[in-house]
Amino acid sequence: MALSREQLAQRVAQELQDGYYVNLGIGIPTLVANYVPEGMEVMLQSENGLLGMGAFPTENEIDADLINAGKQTVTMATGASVFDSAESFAMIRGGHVDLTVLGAFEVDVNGNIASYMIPGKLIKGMGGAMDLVAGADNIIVTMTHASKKGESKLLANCSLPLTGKGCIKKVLTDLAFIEIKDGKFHLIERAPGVSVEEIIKLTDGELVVPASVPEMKF
Amino acid sequence: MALSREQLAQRVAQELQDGYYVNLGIGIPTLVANYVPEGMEVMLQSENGLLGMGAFPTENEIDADLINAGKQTVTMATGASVFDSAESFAMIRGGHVDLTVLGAFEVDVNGNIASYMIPGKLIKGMGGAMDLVAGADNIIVTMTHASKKGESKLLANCSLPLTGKGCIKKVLTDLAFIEIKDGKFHLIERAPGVSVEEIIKLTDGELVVPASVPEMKF
Amino acid sequence: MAGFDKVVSSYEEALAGLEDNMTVLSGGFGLCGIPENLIAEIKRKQTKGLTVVSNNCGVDDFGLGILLPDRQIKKIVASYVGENAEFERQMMSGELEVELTPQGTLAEKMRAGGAGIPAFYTATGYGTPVAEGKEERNFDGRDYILEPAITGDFAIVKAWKADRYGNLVFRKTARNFNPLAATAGKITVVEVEEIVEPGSLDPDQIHTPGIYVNRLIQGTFEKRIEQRTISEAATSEGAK
Amino acid sequence: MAGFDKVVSSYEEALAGLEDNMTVLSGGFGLCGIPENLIAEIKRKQTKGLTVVSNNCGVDDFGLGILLPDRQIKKIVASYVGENAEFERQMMSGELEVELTPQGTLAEKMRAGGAGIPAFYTATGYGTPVAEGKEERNFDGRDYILEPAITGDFAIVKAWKADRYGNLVFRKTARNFNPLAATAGKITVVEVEEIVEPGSLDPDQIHTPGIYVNRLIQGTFEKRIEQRTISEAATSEGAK
Repeated sequence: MALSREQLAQRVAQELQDGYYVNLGIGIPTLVANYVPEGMEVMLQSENGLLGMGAFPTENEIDADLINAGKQTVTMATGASVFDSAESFAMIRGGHVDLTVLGAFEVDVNGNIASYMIPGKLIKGMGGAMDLVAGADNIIVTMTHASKKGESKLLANCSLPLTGKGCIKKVLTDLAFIEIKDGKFHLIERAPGVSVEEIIKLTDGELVVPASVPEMKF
Repeated sequence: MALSREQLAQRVAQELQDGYYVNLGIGIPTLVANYVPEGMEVMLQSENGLLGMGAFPTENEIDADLINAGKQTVTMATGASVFDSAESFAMIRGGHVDLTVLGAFEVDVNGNIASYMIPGKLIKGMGGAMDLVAGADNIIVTMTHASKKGESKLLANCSLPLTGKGCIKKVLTDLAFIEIKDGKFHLIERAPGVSVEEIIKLTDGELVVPASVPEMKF
Repeated sequence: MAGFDKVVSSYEEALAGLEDNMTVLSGGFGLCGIPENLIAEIKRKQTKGLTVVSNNCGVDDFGLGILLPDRQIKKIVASYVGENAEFERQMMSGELEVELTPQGTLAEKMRAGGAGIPAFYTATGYGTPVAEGKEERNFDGRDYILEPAITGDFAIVKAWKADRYGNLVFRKTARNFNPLAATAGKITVVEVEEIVEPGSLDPDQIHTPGIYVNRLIQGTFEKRIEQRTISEAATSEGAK
Repeated sequence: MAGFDKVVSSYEEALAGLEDNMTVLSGGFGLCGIPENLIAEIKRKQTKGLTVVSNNCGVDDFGLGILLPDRQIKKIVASYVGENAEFERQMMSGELEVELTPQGTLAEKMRAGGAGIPAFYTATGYGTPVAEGKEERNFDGRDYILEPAITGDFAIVKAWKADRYGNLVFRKTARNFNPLAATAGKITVVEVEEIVEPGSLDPDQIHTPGIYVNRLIQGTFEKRIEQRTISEAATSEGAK
């Protein structure tokens, strides 16, 4: 069965390591914070200028001067620091963030990602996404494997305007965990109960399938 | 008579305006701080990272963590701020300092300045001088008009390696106040008791001399 | 103290000299840390044809969004513009020119503008629509694009505290683009919640030195919250 | 707290992995704010063939100067090197390679290195020996040169206070190049006067966020003064 939003977040959380500085995009990536393994600590970077983002505030704690990159009111964790936007992106562009998790519309076999614009329909802007994909070595893209109409989002070539070129190596969809290398998708894990055939059917770009594909464990 | 070091500083101080942020180089420029006109305030920038340099400290105030660009112990004036070296030179390079005063070995009619190296003899480095001359619109160079051997330091072409190209418009020597424009020196004022003839004799680069050259007033 | 006293007595005086077709850099991220009263003054003045550089363009009735109905903005340079119906209408109809710029590149362009750096290379945007018309260059096996600096005729900035000399301290994530805009305006105008006497702020803890600030005014702020998000723990605690 | 606790227990551990022929970035201006114990540890280790990037190279018997007698430094990138007899001897004899770099360019190169900017343009040094071999380019009628970023295998940094997570606060002009070096080292090692618990430092007042810091150690410091300059008023007061 396809992973739920919570399961996607849970599976991403398995990639965390103790002491990681992590930037989580809006949507599913944000949920990853709820599944940090016991005894492990990670520090969340919010690109509007906060390292050490805490939980949402109580009514009494709400502070208009303290928001995250999704413009939600937040709090600060112990040991947090605040800085301006140039410093925040120096951190991101300079490769200091250990893991970046963000959503996408499409990803292709060359590691290209499209996530910010659907011409004629949605032109809200890239925000920090282009900096995040260009700056990070370790990125996980989370998205549904295919559209509601059954059109694959894992393509031979992205059809939408790119957010970044050749920068994605890991994609977690509701059906599979996939790595990108040598111009091909590589199937690493499948969602529990999802068949390899179904994944192949819904993957447009060339997909390398090993003899045995383990199910994800939660 | 040729100006003393103190008179040079005094004459430079006449160029100050209330509210000026000023960077003073090592040597004679440093003395300018002693002649800020009554009722006027200027704030001194020290390129190692201090805006609002104060007087030298008393024995009790000495602090190894508080020095100026000449590595002398200093204090902070009221309203001072401290910053890192990148910020300090962002300020300088970005043209935010109102007046820069520094010494030189040679200046020429094209506004070139040589101040940091005598090949084979003196190779201490340029420190912040190249940034200062490139970043400031308003620079006054202070130096003796000629060497002890009587060789002019105001040349058609600098002979020493340059600190900056085409960036000097005002030179105050012990004999004259000179402006540089259109590839020529222009004699603006002469030191009290110094004849125009003497200045002409000791100026190698082309010098424009108006009909009447006023004496400096102190 | 006259020479360094940057305090002006009215918003009119704060934005004196702002004219049609000028470029204005604005601090703020979403509605957080925006110079809300300076924006309101621009509306009052009815200055037109502005090029505005700001990460976002406010919402329909707050922040830079209030300059849209009277068509005061000709062009906006921003990274994210998705919270505003009138904005979308003007953009789609071509009445408003929009230059989408990655957030980090936008911040760095302002910093470069203030720091006398005319252009820098970044990998951000390489191979994307952002790279169109820009020089591409490879350093050590990686591809980058050349991004020019941004400066403005005016910068409008919101800080928390300032001394009369214009030394600024920002509060929490209301800092964002404000210190960068402050460096890159020919005339930098700052509004703050509190003005203190010079010497009251720790010199080691000043975020923006007064050298960047031309005019300073104390205001009162609505500080509207865009996404009021409360923790579940809090809600259950609240229900106790 | 283990994951973010950067504290190590010895200087040996602090510089573990530093090997011959590596590049080391050092904070400090003159003898102010230099990582004096980390430098002493490099001398003790006898690491050789180093490329050192630092505004200055200390004096004969203090700071980076102590690495000269045993020829531990192969090359130095600095803006001013005039306080050191052994330095001058090695430079003149060609034993030591010296790359003189303008102070502001040096600071910006380190910042760029930490910020993922491979190169930037600056007017500083145009038309001077610094421009030799560098690309020249005109923007808006002014000439600039292209300067590449600097990064190091190690950065050695002196801060005033830190929390265990490596959030740093600097004191007065001992800040100088330290925050810049901190961003540009593959491994950044920081020595401080005091280590406090996370949460003790105001998040708005941290100069260097802990993300840049790999190892942290508390030391004691001589803090030698290069130019002990006393005010005349003080001298006369002292004579009272």
